Order: sequence, then C-alpha cells, then structure tokens
Amino acid sequence: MDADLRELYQEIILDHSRHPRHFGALADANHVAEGYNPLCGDKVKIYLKLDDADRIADIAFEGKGCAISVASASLMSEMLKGRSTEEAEQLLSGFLHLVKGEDASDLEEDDKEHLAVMAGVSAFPMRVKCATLAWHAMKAAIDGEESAKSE
Amino acid sequence: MDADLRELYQEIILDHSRHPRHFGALADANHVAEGYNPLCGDKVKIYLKLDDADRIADIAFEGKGCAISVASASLMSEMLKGRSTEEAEQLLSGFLHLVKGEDASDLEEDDKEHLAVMAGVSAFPMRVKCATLAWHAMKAAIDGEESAKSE
Amino acid sequence: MTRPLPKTSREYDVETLRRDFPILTKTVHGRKLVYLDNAASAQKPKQVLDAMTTFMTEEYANVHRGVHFLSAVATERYEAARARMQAFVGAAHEDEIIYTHGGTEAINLVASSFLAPRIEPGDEIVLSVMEHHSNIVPWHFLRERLGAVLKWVNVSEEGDLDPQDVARAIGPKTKMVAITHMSNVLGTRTALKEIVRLAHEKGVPVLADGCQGAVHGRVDVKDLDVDFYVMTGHKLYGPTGIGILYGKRAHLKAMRPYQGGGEMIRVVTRDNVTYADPPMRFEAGTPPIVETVGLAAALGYMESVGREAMAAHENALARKAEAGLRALNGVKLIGEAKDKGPIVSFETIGIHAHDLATILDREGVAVRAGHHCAQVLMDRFDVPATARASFALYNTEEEVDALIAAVQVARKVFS
Amino acid sequence: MTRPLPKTSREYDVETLRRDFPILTKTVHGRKLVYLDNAASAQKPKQVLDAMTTFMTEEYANVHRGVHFLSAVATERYEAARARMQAFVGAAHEDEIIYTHGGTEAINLVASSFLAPRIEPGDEIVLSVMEHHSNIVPWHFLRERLGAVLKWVNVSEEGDLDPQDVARAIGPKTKMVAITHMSNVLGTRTALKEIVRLAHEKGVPVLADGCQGAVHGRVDVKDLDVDFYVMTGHKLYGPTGIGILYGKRAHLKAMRPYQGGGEMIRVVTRDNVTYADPPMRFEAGTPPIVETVGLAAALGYMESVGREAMAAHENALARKAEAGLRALNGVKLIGEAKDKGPIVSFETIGIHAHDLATILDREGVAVRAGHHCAQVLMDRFDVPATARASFALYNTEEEVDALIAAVQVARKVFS
Ligand SMILES: Cc1ncc(COP(=O)(O)O)c(C=O)c1O
Ligand SMILES: Cc1ncc(COP(=O)(O)O)c(C=O)c1O
Repeated sequence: MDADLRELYQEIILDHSRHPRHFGALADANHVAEGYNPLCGDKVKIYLKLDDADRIADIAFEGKGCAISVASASLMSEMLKGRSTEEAEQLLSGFLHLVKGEDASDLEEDDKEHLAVMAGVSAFPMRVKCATLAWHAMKAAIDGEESAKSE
Repeated sequence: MDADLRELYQEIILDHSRHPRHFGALADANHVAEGYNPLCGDKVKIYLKLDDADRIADIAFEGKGCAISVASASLMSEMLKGRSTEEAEQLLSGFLHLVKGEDASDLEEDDKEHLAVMAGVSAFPMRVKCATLAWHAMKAAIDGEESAKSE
Repeated sequence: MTRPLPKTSREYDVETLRRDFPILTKTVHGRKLVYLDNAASAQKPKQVLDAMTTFMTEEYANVHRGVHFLSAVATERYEAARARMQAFVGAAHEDEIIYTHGGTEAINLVASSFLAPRIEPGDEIVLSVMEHHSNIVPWHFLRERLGAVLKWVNVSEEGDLDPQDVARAIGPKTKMVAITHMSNVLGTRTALKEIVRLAHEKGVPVLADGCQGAVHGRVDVKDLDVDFYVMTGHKLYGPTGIGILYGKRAHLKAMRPYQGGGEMIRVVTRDNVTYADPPMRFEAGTPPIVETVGLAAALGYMESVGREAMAAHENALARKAEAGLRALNGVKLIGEAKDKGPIVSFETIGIHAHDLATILDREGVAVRAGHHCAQVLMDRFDVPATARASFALYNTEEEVDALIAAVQVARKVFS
Repeated sequence: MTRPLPKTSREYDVETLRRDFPILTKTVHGRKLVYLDNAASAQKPKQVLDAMTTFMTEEYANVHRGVHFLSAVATERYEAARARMQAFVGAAHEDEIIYTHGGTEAINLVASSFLAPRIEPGDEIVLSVMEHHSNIVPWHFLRERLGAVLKWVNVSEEGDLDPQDVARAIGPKTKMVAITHMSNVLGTRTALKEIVRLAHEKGVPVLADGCQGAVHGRVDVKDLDVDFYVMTGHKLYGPTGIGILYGKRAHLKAMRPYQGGGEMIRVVTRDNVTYADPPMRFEAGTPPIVETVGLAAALGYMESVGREAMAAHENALARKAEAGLRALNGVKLIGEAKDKGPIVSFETIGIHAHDLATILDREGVAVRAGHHCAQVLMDRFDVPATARASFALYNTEEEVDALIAAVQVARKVFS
C-alpha cells in the first residue's frame, strides 16, 4: 500500500474516527456553530462553553463525515479544553499551516507533536477541507457566528 | 478583378439597383407584405394588386438594401406583372433553385434567360438571402401574411 | 446528413478504441489510470480535439455576422453541427435544436421561458426524487419566486420509478412533469415513453433530462413524443461549455426569449424590441461556436462506434462490477432497478465514501464520492454520500477487476 | 500569481507574433487573408490551442466534484485561471470573478440577479445610444416584464459621450447605469472612471460593458471603482463559450442566484434550497472548464506581448487606415471621437456596406458589414449599415494598405 495512504490513515486517526472523543451535544454550551461542506455533505456541529475569562471550559461536537473530518474534530476537542479563545485561534492557524503542508513553526512543540498525526493530509489536497471543517466551525462558534464554510 | 465578382455585379444589376423599376408605393394595392433581414437590416415592402382572377395586375416595391437585393426586387417586379399567383409561385421556386446553384430546369426558357443575370449570386452563399428577400415578401403578400423572413 | 450505420455486428474492439483517448494512457500515483468517473464527465477522443483545433486554425470566425469567407465557412460548420444533433435525437426539424451552454442552462431555459409565464401560485411541477440538482433547483426558483409547488414521485427501494406513480402525482394544477431519462446515481432508466403518454393524457408537457440517458442509448424524440429533451456535451465525449435543448417546434415558437443580446433579435429600438424566430431567439450573443463543432465530432464518433454496441459493452461492465461488489462483504449496492444503465453506486459499511475514493485513487481508480448533486435522493436512501463507478465506451474488464481489487485494499486499510 | 512585465521597451515584432496564429497564413479566394473582423471575434494563438489540447489530453475531469487525482488537477487549473483573470482586471478578491459563458450572459446575469429584484415600475436604467444589443436587450426585458424605463444618453456627431450627459440622465428613479467601455462600432472609449464617479455621487451603480474595452487597454476595476465589469473570452484571443463578470464583493454577496443546478447550492431538500457563496452561487452546472484554461492562456499571451504595446500598435494601424480612407473620395468615417480604439467604421457613398464587404472579401480582406448589433446607434446616425475594419495585435501596415486598395477596387466596380 501507498506510503502516503498509510500516513493518512494511521491507526490513531482510525481510532479517533471510530471512537471520537467529546462526541455529543453539550447542554450548557454558550457558543455553538455548524460547519458544512456542500461538496460532500459532511456536517459538524461544535459546542463550546466559554467561561468569563474567555477560556474554553468545555467542548463537544456532533456530526457525520469521513474518517479524516471526524478524527480531526475529535483531536481538536481533546486539545482545546482549558485554552483561551486566543490560544485556540493560534492553534487553528498553526493547524491550517500543517495540513496545507506549509511552515507550521507557529505551533508550540507540544501541539506540533500532538497534531503530527494530521500532517499526512497535506499530501491529499482534496481532503484538506475535511480536516479543517471542524476547526473553522470552532472559530465561527468563538466569533458568535452560526455557521462556517469549510474553507 | 475576380470573375465571380464581375458576374455578380454585371452592368444590368448595377443599373437595376440604381434605377429600380416599379419603385414606390402602390395606392390601390390589395396585398402588401414586408421582408426584413435582421442580420443586415435590409428591408423591402412589396405591393401587389391582384385582380379577381388572381392575376398580378400591378406590382411595386419600396425599401433599402444592397445592390443585390434592390436589383433582385426590381427584376422581379418587371417579370411578375400580368402573371397569375400560381405562375408567380412557380417562378419563385425556379428562382430559388437558380440563386442557390441548384437545378433550375423548372424555369421556362424565357424566364431563365431573363433571370440569368442573377445566377452569379450562387457563387456567394452569404448573399443568397439578399437576392431572395423581395421574392419571399412577394410570396407572403400573396398568402396574405404581413411579413416574411428572409429565408 | 446521413447517419453512419452502427457497427453492431463486428466485435467490439475496446483496445483499438482506447487509442483514440490519449488521456487513458496516463498513470496516477504510479498506477495505471482507471477512469470510472464518466458520469461526471467523459474523456474526449482525438477526433474531437482535432476537429476543434482544425476549426480554430483553418476556419474560425464569428457566425451569422459577416459576409466574408471565414464567417461563411464558420456559419456553415455551425449549422451543419445542428443538423447532426437533429439526427442524433431524431428531431423532426432542425429549428427544434437549440444550442445552450450545458444541460443545466437548457433546463433553466425551459423553466424560465416556457414555464414561468404560465405559473400561477399553487400550480404544480412533478419531479422524481432521483433528479439531479440541475433538474430540481430551476423548479425551486419557480417555487421561491412564483409560488409553484413541487410534487415528488418516489422510487422503490430498488430504484425503480413506476410511471403510474407519476400519473397519480399529476393533478389539475400540474403544469409540467420534469423527469430524468437515466438517474446519475442509481443508473435507473425511466420508462420515458410511457410517462410521456400518461402525462399527455392529462394534457401536461414533459421535460426529460437526458444528460445521462442520451449517453447510453439511442434517443428518438419523435417516438418518445417528449416535449423537451436535454443533453450536455461533455458527457457525450464532447467539449465543455455546450448543451442541447430539443423542444417541440410549437412550444419553442410560443416561448419568450431567455437571454437578451446579439443575434436573437429582429429589431431593437430605444423603445421596443422584437425577437427572431427559434432557434436564434434562444441563442443570444456569440454562441459556443467551436464547441458545436467539437460536439458534432463527438456525436459522429459515437455513431461510428455504434451506439447499441457501446451501450451493450458498458452495461456488461457494469453488471460485472455489480457482481464483483456483491461478492464482497460489507458492500451495499444502491440502485438495482430492472432497467439500468452503466452507473453503479455503492456504500462500503464502515468506510465513508470519501475515504474510499481517496484510497481507490491511490490505486489509480477514479470514482466519484459524494451526493452526486442529488441530495433529495440521498435523503430518500438516508445516506450522506455514495461511491459511484460509471462506465464509458473505453472501459475494460480489467478495469472492473482493478476496481474490485481497490475496494478490497480499502477494506484492509479500515480493517 | 505574478504578472509578466509588459515588454513596452523592445520593438514590437509583429511578424514574429503572427507565427503564433496559424490561421493568418491562409489564403481566401486565392488572396492572402487580411483579417480585419477582430471586433467580431479574434483569432486564437497556438498557445491557447495548445493549452486546451494539453489540458484535455493530460488533465481533464470535472471540477469541484471528485477527490480523485484528475479531478484535483482540473480543479486546480480551473481556480488558477480565476486568479489570472483577477490579476487581469485588478480585482481585489478572487471571489469577485464569476465565470460566465460569454459577455452576453454576464450582462443578463446582472440584469436578472442584481437589478430585477430592485425594479419598481417606473424605475430607470441609463444607457448610451452606442450600446451593443447585449447591453440593451437584457434591460429591455426589465422594461417588458417589470415596467422599467430606459433612458438614453446621446453621443455627439463625432461619437463622443459626455460624462455630464450621463449624470444629467440620472434621476431619483435611476437604479443602474449600463455603459460601454468602448463602442464596437465607433471605437469610442468612454470616460468610464468619470462616469462611475458621477453616478456614485448620485448613489447609482454602474455596469461597464468591457467586451471591446478590455481587449485594447489595461483595465483596473479598483481604480475605475466600477460595480460590474463584463468581458467575453473570444475577443480576448481566447475560446468561445466563456466570459467573465467582475462584480464588487458586496454586490455579489447580496445577489440571488441566476441559474439553478449543480455546484451553486448549499443544501437542496424537497421543500427548500439554500445557496453557495459567490462565486459558486453564480456558476450553476458544469462550467466551461476547458475554456477557462484556454482563456487564462490567452490572457497570459496578451500580458507577454505587452498590453500597452499591443494597444499602441493597433491604434497606429487604425489611425493609418482612417487617414487612407479619408483620402478617398466618397468615403465617410463614422466615429471620430477624441479617445478612440482600433475600430474603424465607414460608409462608401453609393455602395451598400454588404456589397462593399463582398468585394473586399474577394480581395482577401475580411471586414464586417451590417448594424453590428447596434441598431439604436445606426438609427442615431441614420445609416442602415456600416463597414467596419477592426485591428488586432497581429495586423500589419501592409494589411491596412490592402484594405485601402480593396476599397478602391469596390469603387471601380460601382463606378
Ligand atoms: C461591445 C460589445 N458588448 C457585448 C458583446 C457581446 O459579446 P458576446 O457576443 O461574446 O456575448 C460584444 C460582441 O459581440 C460587443 O462588441
Ligand atoms: C442527470 C443529470 N442531469 C443534469 C446534469 C447537469 O449537466 P451539466 O452539469 O453539464 O449542466 C448532470 C450532470 O452533471 C446529470 O448527470
């Protein structure tokens, strides 16, 4: 099998996609936004609970999609809990660089390691939107918008 | 100069175009129709006076157009006076064959000779519509229609 | 225009035909390309590319506009192409063939120029749930803007459409039936002639979306008695940017123009405008001139291959693919209609269609994954997306094997 | 995307450029072809044909639809072409570039999606009398269907358009100014920036028809501040079947879709439909994919020749032609505006334009004769038709001489 493919569908990605973390609705969310990719029909809904200091006190997501989009949402939800919205946006920016195969040196070392499993997406330009769908929805939720485009 | 051109713009054609016969309106016309070629803007209006036996007792035309269309209308008006509408339609059919370079043996010898000056049009497919404009309008007039298309 | 005889009798020599399609020798990701995305768009034979290139290097000018030589030649080619398209669908008159810029535009034209002026709020349009968005959204416009009501006809679990269900959906307020000739997802070929007969019994005109149907079988609009028939060039082995609308002469003559511009007018003044007769009334502006020449070459190519022979070949491949997929565990076919063309949609349980398509692509196999511009149908079958393999005149049995093998690779990745 | 530097400094080597246009070596009626019908449509350089052929033999698939390799490559080419078109007109954002099927469709799109929903009976649209039918008839539709009123701005005997006359025509009910950037008959280049400034002072948006203007000079929509700018591919040395609509982002975002179909939607259900953002909202169905690649190559070609250099060359030829025609007895130029592009219309007294064009054609000289889809302008100058010679980057001084000599032949025939 193709090395790029093995990189893309690593065990940990498949695991996240089969057993997504923080999956479901969040009853006490105060920021909610949807992401939708009209080209493939993939959908994700992000629930955030921001505290008074604009920190992500809790996070969850729902939706259906391919392995990449579900795993990416799951991974994101793991990483964002406890961060400030500003940090979340910085992470988003670094993540976008990473999956597009651009210079991702704006990522903290720890985050880079954690996100490394998503780097394989950069070899699949048509799948970048799958990987970023949940992240854009997260940003929309922070900004108080109802929905995000996939790109 | 090109032989086809010389054939097209014979002296007699130029003469008809400069001094069209039966040019003007016909006060006692009982069949009138217009021909219009939207591609070039040429216009012709045919006036017929049909008698009780459906003979063309009188004919006239007005309009503006290129040398070919005016000469063709003029020639037609010369030839139709006194003919029955049936004869006129036969002549139209033979004329169409002639200017399209098809077999025009359905024309009477006399008519063929008279119309021979128009045969040069067949070498100029883009100009056939100019030559036939007045003739189609004549047919429309006989049929009691208000206007004819160029083709 | 004489129609070349179909070569049904001789053996179908797919390897020879493949040589006409230079792109098929490509490799992708180091694998031989296996192009099974033909329902999205077909590849084009050399004959089409050559016709377009020759036209642009020898005979090009704008049409209907000049008396000069090139303009005359170009106009002749342009109108000769119309005659070929007339023959292709069996239309009675050449002026029943309208050049459009695609199948989508053709349907929009009918919705806007034929139907819109006849719609009163509450009037109904009957559609099947397996229509392509191009045969849905133009009618939704009439709902949004004029208060029309869309009436949906369901298909069976297998994907069959019962003509009687169409007839039952027609009521006193029905102004149009718009129905596909072949579903681009299920492959279902509809009983179009019967549908038309039933609709006409109730005095309702029928538009058929032939964007897939015309690719995979002979079309005879006179025999079908259909009011409008729509095709798109790029799926017929022709260029992008061109489509064809067949319309019955009486309808076309009664229709208002669609777009305004050059060549579709009779007289324009400051205060008024009058319009040319069909087909020119509907061909505003400079038409897709080069594309008509390319499409005529494509239709000529299809005739020379033999349309029946093509269809038989394609269907055999599709049936083989279905058998191969059925034999795998955890693969579900979507669309098993009795009369089916060479389009095979399926789900792989536990693998999203996009992941599947990505893995197949790495094996060189190009299929489409998604909703195929048929979200209403996806809802009907309650799937977010399917994978679709669709077959063309140049596909082979080995390519079917490659598809099945690639699906097995995907199952291994996700195992 | 970097824009190649215009080569204004080096000598303009027309003979070398001509080698890029295979059709120019043709003979017609035994004479060397002298193609002066460029305002109707330009010939296409090899670079454009090659780009299209290569794309169709190496990289073709439908766009935005598949995850497979060819689909990814095709989509990339398709969107890269958009970036080139953005650079060509100096648009601020890539999503301000809408692909259409021609200039005519672009204007119809604006009339239908932008203006129609804002028209109350009695609302006014300001046009000049020198508009092409494509920039008249779509507005006549709004008159016929919605009760809009067309307000006409005259031009002077020389063919100049006074921006103040446009401003004066704007009243409280004016909803749009639609004006050409360059007349396809008179060659007049309008003071577009000034017109836009005056219209905006009164809060009225401006659509500019750049189908000719963009061919003969650099366009900067940001500097012009124009609301909509329209171009057509086949006059820009590109393929038929493609046009471009530039629209300000804020306008586009607020506009309803034009045609319904695939790729322009967000969600389609039985009861509802929501739409994608611009530009896709306006690109229903399979777009003219191959044509975008061809047009991008054409624009690249123009940039590499140097747009200022091209324009200077063309204008020099036109001025030489005008001088030659003026020197003949019985020839009357129509259009002698102060700011004029390389389009020369004229009447030969005693010879109808069609007869003239036929004779010129036999001399190998292709000009256009007729109303040039500008009947309102023909009425203004009270002529049924004019002859028109229009110049492209590949025309030569010898070709101007051939034109003048051919007009003399015509005068001899009719003497
Ligand atoms: C000034 C002008 N506007 C609009 C058009 C229409 O362009 P198209 O016919 O390519 O749609 C033309 C050319 O025909 C033109 O010259
Ligand atoms: C059944 C069907 N109808 C309509 C269309 C629309 O054709 P186009 O996108 O070429 O306009 C397609 C293809 O996309 C189709 O498969």
